[in-house]
Amino acid sequence: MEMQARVGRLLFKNPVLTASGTFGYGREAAELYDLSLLGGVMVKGVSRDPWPGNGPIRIARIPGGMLNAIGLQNPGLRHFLEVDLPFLRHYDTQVIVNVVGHDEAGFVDVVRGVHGQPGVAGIELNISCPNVADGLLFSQDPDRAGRLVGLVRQETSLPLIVKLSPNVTDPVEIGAACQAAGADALSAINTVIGMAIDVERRRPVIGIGSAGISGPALKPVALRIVYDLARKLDIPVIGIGGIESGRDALEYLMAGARAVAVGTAVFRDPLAPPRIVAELARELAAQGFAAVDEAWAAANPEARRRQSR
Amino acid sequence: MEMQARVGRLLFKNPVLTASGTFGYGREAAELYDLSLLGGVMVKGVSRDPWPGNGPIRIARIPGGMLNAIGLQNPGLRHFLEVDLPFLRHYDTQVIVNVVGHDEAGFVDVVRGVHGQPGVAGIELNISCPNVADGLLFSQDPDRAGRLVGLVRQETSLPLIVKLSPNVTDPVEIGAACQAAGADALSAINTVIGMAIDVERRRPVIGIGSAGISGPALKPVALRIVYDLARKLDIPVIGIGGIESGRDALEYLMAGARAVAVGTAVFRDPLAPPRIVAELARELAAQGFAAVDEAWAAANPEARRRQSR
Amino acid sequence: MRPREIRVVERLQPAPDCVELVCEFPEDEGPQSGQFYMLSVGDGRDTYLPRPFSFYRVFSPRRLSFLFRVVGPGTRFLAGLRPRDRLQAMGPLGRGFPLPDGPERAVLVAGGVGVPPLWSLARSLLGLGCEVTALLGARTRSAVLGRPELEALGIQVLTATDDGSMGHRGPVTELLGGIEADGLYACGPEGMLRAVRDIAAARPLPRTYLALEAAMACGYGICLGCAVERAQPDPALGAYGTYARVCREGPVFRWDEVRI
Amino acid sequence: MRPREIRVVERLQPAPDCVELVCEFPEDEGPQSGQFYMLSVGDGRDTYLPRPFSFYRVFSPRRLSFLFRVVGPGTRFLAGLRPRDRLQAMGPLGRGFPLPDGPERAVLVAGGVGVPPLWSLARSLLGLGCEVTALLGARTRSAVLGRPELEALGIQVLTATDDGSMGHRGPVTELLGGIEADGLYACGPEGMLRAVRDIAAARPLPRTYLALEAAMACGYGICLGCAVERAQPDPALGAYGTYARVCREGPVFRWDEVRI
Ligand SMILES: Cc1cc2nc3c(=O)[nH]c(=O)nc-3n(C[C@H](O)[C@H](O)[C@H](O)COP(=O)(O)OP(=O)(O)OC[C@H]3O[C@@H](n4cnc5c(N)ncnc54)[C@H](O)[C@@H]3O)c2cc1C
Ligand SMILES: Cc1cc2nc3c(=O)[nH]c(=O)nc-3n(C[C@H](O)[C@H](O)[C@H](O)COP(=O)(O)OP(=O)(O)OC[C@H]3O[C@@H](n4cnc5c(N)ncnc54)[C@H](O)[C@@H]3O)c2cc1C
Ligand SMILES: Cc1cc2nc3c(=O)[nH]c(=O)nc-3n(C[C@H](O)[C@H](O)[C@H](O)COP(=O)(O)O)c2cc1C
Ligand SMILES: Cc1cc2nc3c(=O)[nH]c(=O)nc-3n(C[C@H](O)[C@H](O)[C@H](O)COP(=O)(O)O)c2cc1C
Ligand code: FES
Ligand code: FES
Repeated sequence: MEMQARVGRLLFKNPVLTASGTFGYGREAAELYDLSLLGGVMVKGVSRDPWPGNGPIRIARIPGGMLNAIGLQNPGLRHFLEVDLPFLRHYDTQVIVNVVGHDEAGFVDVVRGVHGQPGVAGIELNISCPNVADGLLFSQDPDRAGRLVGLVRQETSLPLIVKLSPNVTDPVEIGAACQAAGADALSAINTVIGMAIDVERRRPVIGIGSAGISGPALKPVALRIVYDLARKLDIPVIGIGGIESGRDALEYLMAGARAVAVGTAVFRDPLAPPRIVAELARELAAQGFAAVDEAWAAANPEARRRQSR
Repeated sequence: MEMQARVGRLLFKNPVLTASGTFGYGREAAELYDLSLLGGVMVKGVSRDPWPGNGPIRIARIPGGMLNAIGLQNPGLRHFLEVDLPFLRHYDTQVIVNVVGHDEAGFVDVVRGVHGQPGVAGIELNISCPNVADGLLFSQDPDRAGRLVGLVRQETSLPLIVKLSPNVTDPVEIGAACQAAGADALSAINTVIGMAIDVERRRPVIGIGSAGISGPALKPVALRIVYDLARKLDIPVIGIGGIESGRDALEYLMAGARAVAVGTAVFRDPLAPPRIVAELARELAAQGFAAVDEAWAAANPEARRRQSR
Repeated sequence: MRPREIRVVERLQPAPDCVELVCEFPEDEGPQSGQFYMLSVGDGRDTYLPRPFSFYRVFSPRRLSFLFRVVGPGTRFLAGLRPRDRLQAMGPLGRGFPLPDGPERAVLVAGGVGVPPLWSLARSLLGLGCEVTALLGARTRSAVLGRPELEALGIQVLTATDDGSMGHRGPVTELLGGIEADGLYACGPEGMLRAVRDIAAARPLPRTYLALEAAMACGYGICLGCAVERAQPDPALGAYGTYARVCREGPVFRWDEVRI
Repeated sequence: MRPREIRVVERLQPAPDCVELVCEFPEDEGPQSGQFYMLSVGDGRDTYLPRPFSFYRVFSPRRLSFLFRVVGPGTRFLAGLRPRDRLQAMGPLGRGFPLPDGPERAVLVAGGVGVPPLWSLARSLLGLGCEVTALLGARTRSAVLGRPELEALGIQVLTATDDGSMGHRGPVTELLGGIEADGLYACGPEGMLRAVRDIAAARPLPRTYLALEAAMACGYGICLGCAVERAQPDPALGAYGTYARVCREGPVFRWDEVRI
């Protein structure tokens, strides 16, 4: 099976990545399996300065998934460059740095700091975290999204992926603005905003109130957004949301994703990412494909037509 | 237990209604239990002319729920007035007529036809169906939503409920526009757009491609929207989404809903609505409440503060 | 139609991936052949909705069985049930096979797991003095379902398999070539039903009935999920009449009532 | 730490709503008292995430047990397991109780289902020559867990119940009043842990350790879901150091390391 996956300028040995925030910076997963088995890794969001994250409770269980409101707790750019990136360089996998900021300068500073560092394959701009104040600012308005991408674009020639929010009226409009401003690829999706109520304590379960939904419950939402992005835009998409099997990954490829990232599933099965690589190879064969590329948009005729033009 | 629930001018004997489209016009449910047990019923969307609905496949199973793309198949206003409404008049429950249209005139004509008919307690404007062309037109733009509500408002003094879509950047903005235009209440939420892929057939499972997500998977999305509407606006809200137990209903009341409607759960348990009425009474007692009113917004301090002003 | 709890009393395994659950109902049941029940299939992530199943054999007024192949989470759950386990059943639902007014030459055609609604039909037809023949089709020998059970009723059973490992090699509908029939009753995959419909049109054989399947959420008529296109919409219904509900107007339709 | 399949070999029911599952691990385990495992709890709608459980008794290097009260869907699933059933276990996880350098007077305090991490701790402390006393608190007599199991180790066990139906009437921490201790090891509800912390501060009793709980998604440090506020953040970490992970830096903390 030809497992190579191309996402614009990015070439992955297979189309299975780990999603940001469910992999840390790789240290814990590396205790469990060889990270070189993965197509790529998207690290936990990195901000210029260390961020504390939100107070507890940060997590709740919901039907078919979970809520999280971590609030992007992270040790900051310097720690990432000095401690985490050197660790990840030991592995033969593509490292995508997930970047967060409270404002444009915050994003730009991290991108500047990451640019030119050996071992960084690309950047993912997280403009879609629902769990920090202003976290969705740049993902809900095409002009602001485009402006931010444009600013970042000036700072780096690295492949630039923009992570979209499902909490918008029209994700395609935002995606188009990112593309126009110079993004190389889109990743879809970040979490949907949700809430759980603790009846006994008479308050939301999550400390800050609302939080992001992830896990299998998210898959239908994400599949539809990936499908729409692929059929309406000419920019490669990385599919994210509720992927827990090779079959799920194949559904995303068929919907129009060029690669996928595995998130919440690693909480249920820490070995999920390498398992999904193996399962996907079998699923592709079972459906008569000889290469990942062949499955692309197999269920999305408009996307295929668009590409063949 | 004092079960009465007030939603603006509407008074329900208890806060449990059936959601639109999962109850037909009551005939099938009436074979199973006495509809007079219900606080109210929201009937399947009624359009001016009969609508065919979408071609198959209209339904798919997803984690924690289902997808549907019925496309508002319904026999039209005349059939409703001549056949369905007379049937419902036999029961001591509040009948809310769910109204749909392709354009403003379509909505207005149905409201005109329904106004003044005995046995209609209120109108629910379904501006949020994701499964017909233009179905979301009026729910994704505050100006259009407000205009439509204003036009309809001129036609009827009946309590007017507007059903909101979760497929927007800011549901509160739309809700505020509806309130300003004269809506008496909001119902939240209609389905979230989603998709399932059939790997073997290499196409979306649903005939028209995307469809609406309902069931338990929707509950966290809906709870958060209800919570936000209740804390930011001064208009009563009916909570809808994944309710399948008295406990779920109580969560909605605590989040800030004045009443709830039960949808997809009736597919799993046809007796769910009357069961939930009974369960809710027990849950309220277990949490130390003596009346439905007391539980209102118990988990939403901002909403309570707003009301006490 | 009503929901109630039923109890598994016996679990049979007529083929490697097929299970027959004999269930005890709380009261006497008298479903029509071709009617079905919505069975609860657990509390799992992918089993929120109940699943439709025709009843299969009738052992007593309170004892019916269900026969199914394990194809997904719902049937996997059912296959894991054991005697004394309980489940919810809503039914009987839909419109079954209409019986002829008097004796006729009746031919039943089943493909795949199509035999369930036909077993009790065969019994009823025999009771009316009909001459009954059953044609069973499957991929391969081990997948042919219901043969001994139908033969036990004393009717003629012919088989067809794709690989020729049992009976005729080829589609089961090819067996119809040499058979005289007044009434034709079919249940199976869509392709097979289409072939039966074409034969009904060509002979013509007006008393041909097809038991359809469709994705279902409720099974009792309120979700409108199980649409099938009507061949001749009722003009009184306008555009509303474009589709019929498989769960309520069906699952059994006369061959010319629907477009499949 | 690694994920693997374990097998239930025995199911005990020490109290009406409590179950102890004795499990066989594929290889020798040597967890520290206070460490825990993430156990898979089925494939249900509300059981996507695994649930954290301390190991309880150690019967052999491959045979550990888990003790829990049924409080929700996860524990309901576990309570339904029977000998020979399999489940996934990820662990051992976290940092357990630090042992003293030599013999000491050790007092263990458990509230509710707090006894699991303390049973093996008692054994280890006895091995070091410590004098071990266990204080068990619960709502009522039937909810007192672990008494015979701890007594079987040969240590003194005192009890306290809210309703006075067994031992002292009142909070278990009131028993600490009359007891001399060099080391204090506590596991139980938040209110109890706070009371223990206050006693540690007042006496003072520096060797006081608390086993915390927190909502967890992963249990192995990658989700950052299990935050607890640090009392003295490491200045080198900046704002990042505001919170510690209960699953990685804990679940056992010295009383003055965290704000609870
Ligand atoms: C009126 C009626 C009566 C039925 N009677 C029987 C019966 O007696 N015995 C029996 O074995 N089955 C019967 N079925 C089909 C049965 O309902 C499905 O096999 C079952 O719902 C599958 O559930 P699952 O969760 O195991 O699989 P799912 O995960 O739902 O489906 C597994 C696979 O089967 C396919 N599939 C699912 N449902 C159907 C369908 N309706 N038609 C074709 N392919 C489908 C899916 O596309 C998928 O590939 C009947 C269906 C209807 C509508
Ligand atoms: C490190 C660690 C070790 C643990 N060891 C044990 C053990 O040995 N034995 C044992 O019985 N339990 C233990 N727990 C708690 C156990 O994980 C929870 O009881 C379990 O997750 C509940 O799952 P559930 O699906 O049954 O209930 P849920 O539906 O998840 O919860 C049911 C009720 O319990 C409450 N609840 C859930 N989790 C917690 C929690 N962590 N703290 C307080 N209340 C909670 C919820 O608010 C809810 O009201 C431990 C927890 C941690 C973090
Ligand atoms: C605990 C947790 C932390 C997350 N942190 C980040 C993050 O730092 N940056 C980011 O872009 N996405 C973050 N996400 C979102 C995931 O990367 C992913 O988009 C989302 O969870 C959907 O995928 P899943 O259903 O496979 O988890 C986080 C998700 C979870 C559950
Ligand atoms: C099969 C089906 C048909 C529906 N039809 C309508 C409709 O006609 N009008 C409407 O306003 N909402 C309709 N809805 C949306 C429901 O009323 C409800 O808002 C939604 O399903 C969420 O609630 P639930 O999770 O309890 O089902 C429909 C939902 C389903 C599942
Ligand atoms: S399955 Fe719901 S109407 Fe037929
Ligand atoms: S539970 Fe995930 S970091 Fe602790």
